[in-house]
Amino acid sequence: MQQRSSTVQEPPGAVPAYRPTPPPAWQPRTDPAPLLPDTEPLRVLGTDAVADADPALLLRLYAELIRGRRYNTQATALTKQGRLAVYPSTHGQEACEIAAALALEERDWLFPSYRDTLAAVARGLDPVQALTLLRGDWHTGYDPHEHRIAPLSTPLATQLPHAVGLAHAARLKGDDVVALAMVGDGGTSEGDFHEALNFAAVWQAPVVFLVQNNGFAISVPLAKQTAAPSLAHKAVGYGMPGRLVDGNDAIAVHQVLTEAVARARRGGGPTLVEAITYRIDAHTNADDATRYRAAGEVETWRAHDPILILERELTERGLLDEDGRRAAAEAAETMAAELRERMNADPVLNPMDLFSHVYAEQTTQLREQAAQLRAELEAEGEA
Amino acid sequence: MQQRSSTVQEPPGAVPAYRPTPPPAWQPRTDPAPLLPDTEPLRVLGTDAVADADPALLLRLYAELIRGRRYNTQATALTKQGRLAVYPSTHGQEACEIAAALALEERDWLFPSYRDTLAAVARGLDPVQALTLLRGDWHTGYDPHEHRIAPLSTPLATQLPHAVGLAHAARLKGDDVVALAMVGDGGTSEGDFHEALNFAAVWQAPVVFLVQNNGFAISVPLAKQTAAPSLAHKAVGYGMPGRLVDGNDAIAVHQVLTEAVARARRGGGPTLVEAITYRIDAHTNADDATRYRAAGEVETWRAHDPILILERELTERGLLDEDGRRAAAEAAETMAAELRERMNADPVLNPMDLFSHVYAEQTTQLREQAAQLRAELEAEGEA
Amino acid sequence: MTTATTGPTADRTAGNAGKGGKAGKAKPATMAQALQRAMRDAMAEDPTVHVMGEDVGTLGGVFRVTDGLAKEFGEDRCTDTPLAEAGILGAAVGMAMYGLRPVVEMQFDAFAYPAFEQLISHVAKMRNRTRGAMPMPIVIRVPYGGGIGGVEHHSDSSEAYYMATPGLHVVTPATVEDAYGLLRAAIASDDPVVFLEPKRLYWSKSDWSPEAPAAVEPIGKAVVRRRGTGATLITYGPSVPVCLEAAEAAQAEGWDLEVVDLRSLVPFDDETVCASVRRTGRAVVVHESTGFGGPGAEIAARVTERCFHHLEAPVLRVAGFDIPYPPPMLERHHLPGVDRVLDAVARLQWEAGS
Amino acid sequence: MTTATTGPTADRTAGNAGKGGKAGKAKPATMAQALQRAMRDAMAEDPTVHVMGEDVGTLGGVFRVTDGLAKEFGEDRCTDTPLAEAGILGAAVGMAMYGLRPVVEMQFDAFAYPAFEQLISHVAKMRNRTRGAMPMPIVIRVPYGGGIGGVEHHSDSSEAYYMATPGLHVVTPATVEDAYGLLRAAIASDDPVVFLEPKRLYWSKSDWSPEAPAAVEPIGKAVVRRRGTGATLITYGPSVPVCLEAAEAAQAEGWDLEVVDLRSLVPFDDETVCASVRRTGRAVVVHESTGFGGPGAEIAARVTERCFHHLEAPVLRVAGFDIPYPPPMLERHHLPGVDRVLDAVARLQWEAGS
Ligand SMILES: Cc1ncc(C[n+]2csc(CCOP(=O)(O)OP(=O)(O)O)c2C)c(N)n1
Ligand SMILES: Cc1ncc(C[n+]2csc(CCOP(=O)(O)OP(=O)(O)O)c2C)c(N)n1
Ligand SMILES: [Mg+2]
Ligand SMILES: [Mg+2]
Repeated sequence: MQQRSSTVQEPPGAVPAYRPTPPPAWQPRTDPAPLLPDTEPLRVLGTDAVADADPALLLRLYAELIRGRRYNTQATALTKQGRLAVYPSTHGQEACEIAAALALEERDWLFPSYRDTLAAVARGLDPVQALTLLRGDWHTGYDPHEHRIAPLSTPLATQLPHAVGLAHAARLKGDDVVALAMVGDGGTSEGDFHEALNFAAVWQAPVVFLVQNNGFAISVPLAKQTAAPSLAHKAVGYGMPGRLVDGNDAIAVHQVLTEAVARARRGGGPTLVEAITYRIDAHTNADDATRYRAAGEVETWRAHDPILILERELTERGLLDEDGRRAAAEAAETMAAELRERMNADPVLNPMDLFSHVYAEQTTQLREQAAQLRAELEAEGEA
Repeated sequence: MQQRSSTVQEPPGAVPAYRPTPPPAWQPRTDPAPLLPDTEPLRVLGTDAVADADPALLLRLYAELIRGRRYNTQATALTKQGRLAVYPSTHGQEACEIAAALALEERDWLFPSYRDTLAAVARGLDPVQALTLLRGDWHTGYDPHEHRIAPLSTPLATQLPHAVGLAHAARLKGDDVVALAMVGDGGTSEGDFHEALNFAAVWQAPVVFLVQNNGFAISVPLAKQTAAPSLAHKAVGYGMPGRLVDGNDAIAVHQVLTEAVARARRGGGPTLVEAITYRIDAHTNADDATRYRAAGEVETWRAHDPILILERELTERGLLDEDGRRAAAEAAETMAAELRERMNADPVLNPMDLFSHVYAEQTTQLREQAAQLRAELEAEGEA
Repeated sequence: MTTATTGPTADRTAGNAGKGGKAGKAKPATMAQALQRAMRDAMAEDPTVHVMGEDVGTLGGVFRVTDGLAKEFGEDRCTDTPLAEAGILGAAVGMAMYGLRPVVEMQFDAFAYPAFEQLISHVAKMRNRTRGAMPMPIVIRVPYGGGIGGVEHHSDSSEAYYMATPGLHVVTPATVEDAYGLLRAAIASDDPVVFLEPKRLYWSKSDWSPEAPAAVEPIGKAVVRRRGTGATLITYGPSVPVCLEAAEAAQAEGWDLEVVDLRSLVPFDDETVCASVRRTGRAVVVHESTGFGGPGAEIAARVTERCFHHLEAPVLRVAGFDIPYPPPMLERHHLPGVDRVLDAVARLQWEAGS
Repeated sequence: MTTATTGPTADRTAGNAGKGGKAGKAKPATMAQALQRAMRDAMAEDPTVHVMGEDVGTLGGVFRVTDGLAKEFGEDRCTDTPLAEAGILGAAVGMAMYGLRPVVEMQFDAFAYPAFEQLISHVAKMRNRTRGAMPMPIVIRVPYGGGIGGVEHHSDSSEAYYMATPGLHVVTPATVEDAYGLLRAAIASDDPVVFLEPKRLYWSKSDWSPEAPAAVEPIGKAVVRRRGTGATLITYGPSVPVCLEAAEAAQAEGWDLEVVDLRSLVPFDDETVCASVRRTGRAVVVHESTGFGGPGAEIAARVTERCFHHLEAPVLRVAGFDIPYPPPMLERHHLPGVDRVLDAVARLQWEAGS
């Protein structure tokens, strides 16, 4: 304790005229201007900028979108056949899902939310493995290290600090690995969003946060979620750049994410990207979206469909013809048929797995309980 | 579930040229410009603006600062005498503490953090009651409703959502009550800070958040806490105005807070205020600040002492003379003497209180346990 | 605890389970409807009651338990909040400070965890902290437990956390009638109540009448759902129907089982439970929550302390395994079912005793 | 669990408590120093060990347990984080995913609550979720318990929450030696360990030598701290010295008490505990945490299940009252002390039994 007598006890005498000084430690820490997002979401399709886009990339995006859409319809169909416990569709959001997957290098990591099975599949994950959680035979159906895809995160925004920690660890180790973490508009309200972005900025971790603003958190519209000018504006409060992009413009999302990933990789720190998009389907197959939104709103967004606007652009520029369309559709159909077939097979289950991975080594207690279940199963088998 | 066939299945035919449209739902929700704080913290003392300040208010602030400083030194002395378990001093931060208390009307509510006993005292709370927590005879030593001061909050930032909820409830009830919540720079990193500010903005709750940025969270300097241009810049991410003020300039803090309170009261919603200040003492009497900061830094800030700069201003303008100074010092001395004397009396303790307020009605279990303790105490008494 | 005033407390004993007390004419209602009705009636009677949470307004909650409340009472009384559980509960604390009675919905058990600090460090302690000056009449509704095929994080049984926290009441209904009565009592209580709703009973039915809700149960009273003499099954919430079924099945094997539905874990009704165990001399505690450090530990320990010389065998526990809640396709192996209850009953050392 | 390799496991039995095993020449070290040394040695041996938390760097922690680590290993290995517990633990999860072994410090027990969701929903479940592909070798150090005159929120005993969560190990040392050994073992473990440090023992001393640390204890083994024949005191952490003192005092009254220090609450060493209780026929569980739904409930319940016919009296519990932790001036009335332990021993129905 450094206890001094209060200033008031000083003898007054000749008081020097007080001239204002700024508080000693104060200095503007960074210029906020470059951190603020543009006022309009970035668009490439239909603008002059599209001329610079790589035709091969545009076609790749197109094929992936077609496949992604088909994946969504197929997975939804599987819920109706009882083959999936639940499916949160990304119909309408495919541009974000695909761009997120394509923006990353192989060594990078993807941190998907519960909705983002499509991004995982687009990154190369086997669709059946991607759907394990939603089929219900196990929680995570893949080894996250294999494709560097973290488990799909159901507790909202909790995956964001994981992405920060992983990116930070990679950087400490000298690996130029970037983590891309996905979250919904609703998820930005969680404390974990805040803490993750703050850690990322303080640590200058190589991480990119992609907020898919699809207008709703289940039934709650964005206006009840935030009063911010945009979600991207949150970035400035952490000292990182915020970018705003049309989330249905696949090439625009790809561009913004690729830039953010490159920036992170060269040590430039994290970026927050808000992609404006829309969830065409209900929240999940179990949800009834008519309870909270008008059909007209959905129709408006169908006119801004990510496939539609890319397809028109490609067609207009002569990059896509009937054959190209058919080839993409057929590839998607093949994927869907295979998925359907494989998902129609009952998964092989071993109830004893329940005890195998709780700890590295089974505790005595778990051994006892495993023995109990084994005995029960044997008795059942005999009966 | 609204399952439609994918766009790709549409027959291509004559494709209309794609012209960019913004995503349908998109519109800039608010103009961020007025939300952004000024780049320099607001100062009044020593600037032309001081001419507009009410001399009576300046003198009131002076007297309160003197009293506040004396309160800090007295409370610190009480820790050395073993009369307080611990004391987190606001030496150097008195301008914020006093201004926070004075900016509020009687019907308003103050939500202090663990450090802000002085703000509570300046609002009219009996100093002994304010120090109950730190003396250790009970947790909260006062009825919060009496002076509309919430319990001092030890878990950092957790009091912020309380302030929002209370302000919201008051507004729903039609009462024009404002809540002012205090938090430290470190506390802004907590998820509760984020969630509280977001709720406040979405609900347009009449609440003012005052961040005392005193440069440290215990030993952790601001640079390890945030990379933001300023903490006030966080406001824009919630859609509320952020204000930056010299926290040692009592009249400037008072002005910013008074404006924010008035704005909240007339339905204008919440404001985030960052006051740049400095903790001259160690974190608490138990802390050794020399482990993490240089003495020189402390000295720089002593030159910017809130009392010093106000005193000079008042003296220069002829508002304060030797007599005035003496009167303020004597009033402070009287307060300190009384506090010392009252704190030297052992508090009256009743161990049975431990069971009295856990629930509205004692459970059977607690009645049994209370009986056990009573028996023990009686046995002790006999022994 | 305060008891709301819609009627005298019904005497609920054996055989009364799952049946409406009085109104024979009523058409069946679900537990979800009874809960909705409890909130509706409380909101109509008391303007300080506010419902809040994620999707509770327009949507009526993901389980439709708050269906229609926003329409009837307005969005200020039944509010869709931003998606942040600590913020929801923290705001509720502030609202309670200003005299409101917030009823908070947590969407699923595991999504209540972000609010843990607010719950433990404020909700549970505020009354005590302020010597009674700031009571916290908050109800925290948590759909809990499994058996609905929910994916990870949608089937936790978190009651052990809340039980271990002084200052909270922990209440859970097992019948449609109790859902109404206990929730009314919880809302009327001046203390915070963690109100655990067994998800898989949401659609269970009884001929309880929403139009003439009979009794509002006081919090803290267990009830004997089935009389028996051989052993006592002590249980609550989603396991009550399992135990009643097990008791029926046990009859065939010559065991006459008593079933006690705790209804309230805190406060704990030692009197009813111990009276039963002293009568039967044997007891099994049954719950879905994991066993180790679970609710059954406290129940077994306190029953043993109080009834030691009446016990012919140790109090046994049938609980979920000590594992993270399983994925949907495996959950049936985890959940305590009739067979596992009967196995435990069989281990009650029938040879040794009376 | 993995055992680190600094030496053979010492045989610790009666009378060994609080004394260094081998190095008689060593000067006394405190538990805080032993903990610091454990981290230092682990960091020196294994570059993947990272210490992180609030004030752990420059300051060396508010209890100085991480003193000097930042200086020796750099700020990247011992990192002052922003003030956000969920963020700290969440970041640690990500670091563990990339192969690091984070050792997280929570500043005080109650300040671990903001990290509850990360702990329960991720740290505890990640290995299981991924079928072992993503282990979580994270140590969460939590200073816990009272007796230091701490103001509200600084003296919680939160072990019941962690015990009830499958996937976590819960470990707590009572001696300087164990502080070193158990923390080394915790850091070496591939599973997450909630490492509870009894604050008021931070400055307790022994002639344990930081220069030649003897044994690294495996996690999961209880130890008999004092041999006796009349009854077993089952305890851990801050209550171990209390029980040893009580056992001494009991001698005068003719009771020969055995004292078992659990050291690990999860996994639980049924073998050691039950062997002792079967020998003595009577048991009292002693801990600071509140009693209702507390650790003692599980301990009493499982000991009774396993040793029922060896018990001359019910297993009794001496615990903190079921109240929020008291303010400093009243805490002595709350904490289980020697007298309360002896009172419980007296109630072990000595007339009735052997
Ligand atoms: C912590 C937490 N709280 C609540 C939920 C329940 N829940 C699942 S999805 C959802 C809405 C998410 O909205 P948003 O973040 O916008 O993502 P979207 O569903 O639109 O992709 C909610 C509330 C959850 N999964 N986790
Ligand atoms: C949730 C929580 N985590 C940790 C602490 C321990 N703690 C007490 S004060 C403090 C630093 C607070 O710094 P700041 O918010 O800047 O306030 P200041 O002390 O500077 O007034 C810490 C870490 C706490 N009280 N609450
Ligand atoms: Mg959304
Ligand atoms: Mg500070």
